[in-house]
Amino acid sequence: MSGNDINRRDFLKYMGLGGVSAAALSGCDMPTTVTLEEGKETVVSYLAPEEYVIPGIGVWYASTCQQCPSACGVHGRVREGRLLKVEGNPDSPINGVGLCQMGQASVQTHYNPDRITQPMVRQGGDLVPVSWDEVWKLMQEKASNVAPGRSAWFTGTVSGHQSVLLAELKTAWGGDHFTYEAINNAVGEAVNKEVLGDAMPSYHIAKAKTVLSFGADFLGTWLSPVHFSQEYAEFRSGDRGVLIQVEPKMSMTGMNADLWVAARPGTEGVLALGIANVLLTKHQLDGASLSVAQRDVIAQYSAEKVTEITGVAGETVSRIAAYLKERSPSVVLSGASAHGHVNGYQNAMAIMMLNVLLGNIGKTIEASNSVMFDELRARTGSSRALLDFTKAVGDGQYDVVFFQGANPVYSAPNHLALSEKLSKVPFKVVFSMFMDETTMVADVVLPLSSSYEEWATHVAPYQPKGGAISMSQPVMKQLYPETRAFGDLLLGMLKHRGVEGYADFDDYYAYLRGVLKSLPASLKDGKSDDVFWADTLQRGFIKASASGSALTAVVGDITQVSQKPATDYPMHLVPSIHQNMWDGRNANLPWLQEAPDQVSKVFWDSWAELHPKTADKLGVKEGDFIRVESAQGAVEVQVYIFKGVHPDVVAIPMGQGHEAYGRYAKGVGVNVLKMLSPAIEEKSGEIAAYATQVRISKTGKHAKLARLGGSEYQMGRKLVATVAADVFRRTEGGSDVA
Amino acid sequence: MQTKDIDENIAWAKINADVLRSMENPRMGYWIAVVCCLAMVSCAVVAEIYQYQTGLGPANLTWSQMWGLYIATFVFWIGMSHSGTLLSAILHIIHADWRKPIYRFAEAMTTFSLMTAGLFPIIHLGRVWNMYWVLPYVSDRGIWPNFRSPLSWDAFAITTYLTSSAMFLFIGMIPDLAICRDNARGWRQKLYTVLSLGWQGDDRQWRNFRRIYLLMACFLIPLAVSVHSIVSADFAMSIMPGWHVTTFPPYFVAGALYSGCAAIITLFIILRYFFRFEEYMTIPILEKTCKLTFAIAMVWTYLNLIEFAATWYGHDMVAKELLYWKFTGPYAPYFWMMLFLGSVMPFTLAVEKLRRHLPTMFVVSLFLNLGMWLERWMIVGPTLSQNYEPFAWSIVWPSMVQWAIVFGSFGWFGLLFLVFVKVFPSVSMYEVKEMVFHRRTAHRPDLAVSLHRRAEDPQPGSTPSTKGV
Amino acid sequence: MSLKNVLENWSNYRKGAEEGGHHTYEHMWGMAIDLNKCTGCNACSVACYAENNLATVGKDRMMKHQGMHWLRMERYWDEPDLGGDDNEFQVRGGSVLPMMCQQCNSATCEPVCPVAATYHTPDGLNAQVYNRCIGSRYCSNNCPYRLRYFNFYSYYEESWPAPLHMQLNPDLSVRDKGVMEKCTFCVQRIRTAKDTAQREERVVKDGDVITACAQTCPTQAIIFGDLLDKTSKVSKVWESQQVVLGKAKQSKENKELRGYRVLEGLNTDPKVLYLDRVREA
Amino acid sequence: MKRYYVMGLFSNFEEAFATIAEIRNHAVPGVSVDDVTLKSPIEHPEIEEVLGDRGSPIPKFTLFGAIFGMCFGFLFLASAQATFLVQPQGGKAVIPLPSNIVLTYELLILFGVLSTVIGFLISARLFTRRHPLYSEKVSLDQIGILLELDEKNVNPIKELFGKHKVLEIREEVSQ
Repeated sequence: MSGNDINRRDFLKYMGLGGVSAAALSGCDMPTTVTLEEGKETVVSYLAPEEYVIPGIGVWYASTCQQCPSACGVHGRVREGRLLKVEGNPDSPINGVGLCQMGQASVQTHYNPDRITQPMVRQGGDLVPVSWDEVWKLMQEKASNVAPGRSAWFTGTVSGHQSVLLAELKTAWGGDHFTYEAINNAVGEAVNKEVLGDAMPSYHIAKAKTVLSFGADFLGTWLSPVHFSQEYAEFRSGDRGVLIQVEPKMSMTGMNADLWVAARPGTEGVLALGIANVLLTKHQLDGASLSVAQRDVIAQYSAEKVTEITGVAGETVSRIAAYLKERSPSVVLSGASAHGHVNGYQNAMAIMMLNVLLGNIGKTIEASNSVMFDELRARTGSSRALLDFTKAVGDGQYDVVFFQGANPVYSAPNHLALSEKLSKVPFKVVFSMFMDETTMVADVVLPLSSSYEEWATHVAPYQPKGGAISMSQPVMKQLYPETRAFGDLLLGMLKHRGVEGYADFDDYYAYLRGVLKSLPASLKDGKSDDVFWADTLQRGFIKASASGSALTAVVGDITQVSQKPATDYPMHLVPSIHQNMWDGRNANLPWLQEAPDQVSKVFWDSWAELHPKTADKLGVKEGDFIRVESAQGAVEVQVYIFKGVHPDVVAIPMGQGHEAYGRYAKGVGVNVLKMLSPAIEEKSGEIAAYATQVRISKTGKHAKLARLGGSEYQMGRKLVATVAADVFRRTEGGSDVA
Repeated sequence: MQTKDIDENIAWAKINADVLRSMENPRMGYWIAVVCCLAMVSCAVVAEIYQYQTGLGPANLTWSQMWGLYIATFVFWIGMSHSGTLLSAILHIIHADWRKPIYRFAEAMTTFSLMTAGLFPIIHLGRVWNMYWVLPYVSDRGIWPNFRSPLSWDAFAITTYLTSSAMFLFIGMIPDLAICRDNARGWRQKLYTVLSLGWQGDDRQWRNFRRIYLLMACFLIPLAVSVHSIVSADFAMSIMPGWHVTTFPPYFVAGALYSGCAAIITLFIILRYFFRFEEYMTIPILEKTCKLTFAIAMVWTYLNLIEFAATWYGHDMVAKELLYWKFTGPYAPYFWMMLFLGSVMPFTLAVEKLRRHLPTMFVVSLFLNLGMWLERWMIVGPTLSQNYEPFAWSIVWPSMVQWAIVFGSFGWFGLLFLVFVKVFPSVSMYEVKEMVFHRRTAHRPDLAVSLHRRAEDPQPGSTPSTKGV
Repeated sequence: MSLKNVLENWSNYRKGAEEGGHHTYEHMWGMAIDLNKCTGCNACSVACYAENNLATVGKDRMMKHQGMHWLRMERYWDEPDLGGDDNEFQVRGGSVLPMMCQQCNSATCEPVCPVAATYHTPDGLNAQVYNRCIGSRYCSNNCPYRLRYFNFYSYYEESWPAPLHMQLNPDLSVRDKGVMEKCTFCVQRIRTAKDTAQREERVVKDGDVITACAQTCPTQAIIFGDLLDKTSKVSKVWESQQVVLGKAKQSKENKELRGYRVLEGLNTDPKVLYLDRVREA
Repeated sequence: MKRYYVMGLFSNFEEAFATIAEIRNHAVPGVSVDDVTLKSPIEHPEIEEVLGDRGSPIPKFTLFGAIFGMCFGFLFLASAQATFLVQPQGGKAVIPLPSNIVLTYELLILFGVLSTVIGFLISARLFTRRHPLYSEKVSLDQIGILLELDEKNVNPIKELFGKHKVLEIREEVSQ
């Protein structure tokens, strides 16, 4: 009655790896000379087990989660050579013991039945499996002699030594490198840079008494959600902080807010100015940190005007201002729904102005933490990269493009016509674990090992507690012998190219060991190289903090330019972030497809969220299919109706609607990203993902919505009991009971 | 208009002949009925094989609604089985002799509906092949069933009831089997010789027969009551709103008698029509059955109202909401239909004209049974659909697999009954004779003689014929 | 089975839970879940899938309520305690409630199982013996929380196409059709911890065992431990909230304390304590 | 000694009963009412007044069965529960009286019924061969009066039968 039928031969096969990793994990000063390649030949039976492989006992190996760019530290449980489960690495400065559902599901990425198992080459229109020798030959032929500037890398967020090698390759080839993330904080980073002089400062939610978040879903998808969840727990205990969330569609953070406010999309900046106005006038806040001109701009936004523009009632604005004033310090955050507009930069600037006005800089927003090695820092992605790349490709600028860690063919909006433009690139090389949409158009597919099979270093883009380099080590033997670690491939390419200084390294493992040897002694804590190496693997990261420079607080232009709504398309489309699917990269994991969305509880599908008023007007009820149409495309999708969405908004989560990407992702739901308008955030050049205007219509079709749960109301039964915050502060203020 | 339950001047030989005739030479209609029943059963068998292979998923059972039609229909069949006991045992004890022409098939119905009912708990098990684990067999691991579970009470109660009612049916049939033996040839004679257990009508046999009949009747009445209260315990012993109801035991017993009586009316009319039993299954007897049914229907209605009132005035908000929801929610059409069929429809039984009109009664009795089936469905369905945990609320309709098995169970019951009427006398010959004998107000020896004589018999008073060694 | 045994121990066998039952508990595993911290992120639920070999059943079967989510994140839109939600917007967010088997001490599921496949262990757990289960599903019907899940199909046939099956936790079984299953408080982890403690000749101490859900919770809203161990973290929460096992109605000195158990009034005596969700009124 | 068996068949039940009444009143010396076996198509409670109270042991069987069922039932359940300690459930006692009463009751009835049936099979002397003089008319509509006689009493009995309008007389001699 078990599907768990690993026969003896398989068992022995996987045991082989146990030896390797066990040796690698050694905490004592044991020479670890067994390489992965050698490990392949090592068959360890129960008769002579390796020291660390005790049948029936799980051993934990440290590694780094790669399901989203946050790079949480994990421990993988390995038993009899199989990775069974990952859990947060308690020592990790990022996530501690916690791990989100994506991290938990990372084992399914590793064991996914739809992984690419061998290299493939396009022959006569189809991708056919070939040997590595053939691949290298072809690469030599097509990619080696490409002229400088005629090649490009298109990747997701990269960091650590992979980033170093990529930079080397780029230099060697003289090509471009685009780092693309559909879910990014690029506008926020730009504003941070302008105001604070630091793109990625550290936010201290735990220290704040009030958090005002304009669309930053810090519990679910913003920067480093597991870390912020931990801070949130602290923020909520003792003298419990107040969370106010302003967004057009309720995110998971919004679901946990004390006050959830739906401002008209794109008017977040106006609301921020309105709040500032109340703070300055009613609460007599000292406005010295702002210039007179800025205060004049703020003064224009009286309560009535703000209400008229944003649709937020005056009393709500006052209430927010009162919380900010009374419960200080505070922190004001901005996220995707505030950034993703033509005026996203303005919004973010106005929001950041609140931080300056409230004196949060230096209190709850402090200098960034980063690793001391610039070249290792994460290259965070942006959506502008996609625009620039598309344009360059359209201009026929590249002969060779390498893709890794990004799926632009899936996530590029229709209007970019990326697929057609890509056909102008004669040689597309995709490093991938799965046959996703981008891999489908590749000329060469290089199968990657999973993050639990490879050696790597990562540096999290957001470093909450000092800079740290996270280590990834293979926690088990490669499932498929023909897959290669990304680092190994990069190193291989460098060696092929004959770049100096790399010929001595047999593989990426050897390279990393060498690099770690050369780290300054101050980081090694007086340990010998081998001990330090073993220690690092055991801990999972190397502490290497750079001392951050103090933040400035110079608010830029906060003038708000009003937008004109397009009359043909009266509704705003919100391509919300599905916390399980992320940007779509997790759509092939059955656990995450089956885990209902945190807010709507929909599983295995896409849905459109509508406000009851809008639904009434349209005459639809839950489960009805509506047609959502923008000038760039249309989707038909079932509706979910609730009061957590602005009446002018139709929210459809991104991440579904794959046309490829394996059995679990293909054909599930719709891809909302395709219908985004060409609107661009004016200042940063990012895709204004929240600026798409749509019209919705009833299709008359109906089906049961794939939503978990019956009644959404408690019927007066004491299931989730609620207590007022002042009662909580009275009974538990200052102490953390749980 | 016929007013007497039976014509007391009917010739006893005619009684034998009429009943024995009904057991012979099945006509075309019989075979068609058999084929129909077999077809129904095979629907269920196919569905059950599919379900056995696949699991209970295709039955549309869910984590929020783990039971469905199977349990509802189980209760329905158990309920149906109570009428035989009622007619035989209670009416026997109170000497209501009008039961005599109709109790046999009612008892057979009891046994067969129990045999049908017993299938359902088995069909509904997730792991049918382990069903014997509910029985207290001696296991070397010291594992016993859980004697606390109403389901294991069910196993005990149904086994006891099936054993007892089958015994009751069989023992009551022994004198008739002797008659069959005396009149049959070939395999039937062999069969009846064995089955009649050597009955020869001795005074000793009759005397003991009377004792056991009375004792069995005394056992069966409390047994029948206990069986359906135990079935009600499946629900009443639970914690769920709408199930955890104190009035459930009497409510179930009343419902059981009700549906049983309605089924008796149905079968009464069918047998009367097809076997031309007009002289035994007479209109006055039907009327008495109808009146009885009406009385029980009113008891049932009363208990329904009591349940509503108790919930309404009670303190259990969840049960109250559920009740309100039954009246108004998606189950409401079925709920109102059940109340209409169960409480309003029986008033037709109170109208003499309708009562005496067989086609009307036939249709009415079918509707009453539909109502009673709905009653069971309305007990099982809504509670599972809406209970304490609002997140678990759901509306799930039974799938074709469930319907096929439920449908097939009627075929199975029909098949058993069809076999019965051709193998066993469906009217108790000896008791009809008793009824006739005792009903003759004045003992008229001359009439008796004329009734008990055949042409070849010698004249009374003349020299008797002698036989023997 | 002997008559002598019955007669000799009669008074012992007649003791219910309120008189201490016929045996003493070795442990009493319990939880405390702080709804003030729980964000409803589902990490616990997915961790449960990973730890306990839960089958993914696909969209159709999920829609037919045939999923196997032992830990179910419930989400409600109303807040009965803080007044109605007549606002235009969901201003106070949603109320989430992680629901796993409440491991009731007076469990309604236990007495109704005809074959005693679900019973109470000396660890205070509601154990479900898969091998003994015959699938009458009465336990689930009698669970007011509806937290028991049934193998309606042989899910293992489709849920773990190779090599996904290699992830299966060998510490516990994969269940076949016809068997009821539910949250076990990660009994395999408890077992391991007890074995380890025994090997090391010590008692199981607080922190030795942690369930997969409590372990992964990003806000650490779930606390798991032994309620008999008065020094354990979970005991302290129960104590500080003045919630006592074995009582349907708590007599709290401080009425404002947040601890409560879901549907406590049914006297099922659940061992999962919830702490009120907190909102600015 | 030879025994004679004589059976008279009557269609007139009154006459048949009168015959027995006369036998009871020693109409034929040496023939007692205890020698009479009445064979009848139906049950005649009223004839017992004439035949005399011959009694039936079935109630004793019933009583025994019921008491046995009750005692066995309870003790069986209790001792099974006592050894099957996995049962402590729902916070209730190992041997719970309320639920055991239900099953004890069922077992009382089950054993009561079985014992009653056995009692019936024994005391009604079923499973015996049919008497050679058995007439199928007895299962139809006539009453048979069967007597076991000494040779000297055969003719007086026949006469008595004749007087009461017997329809048919059957006789047999056993060695």
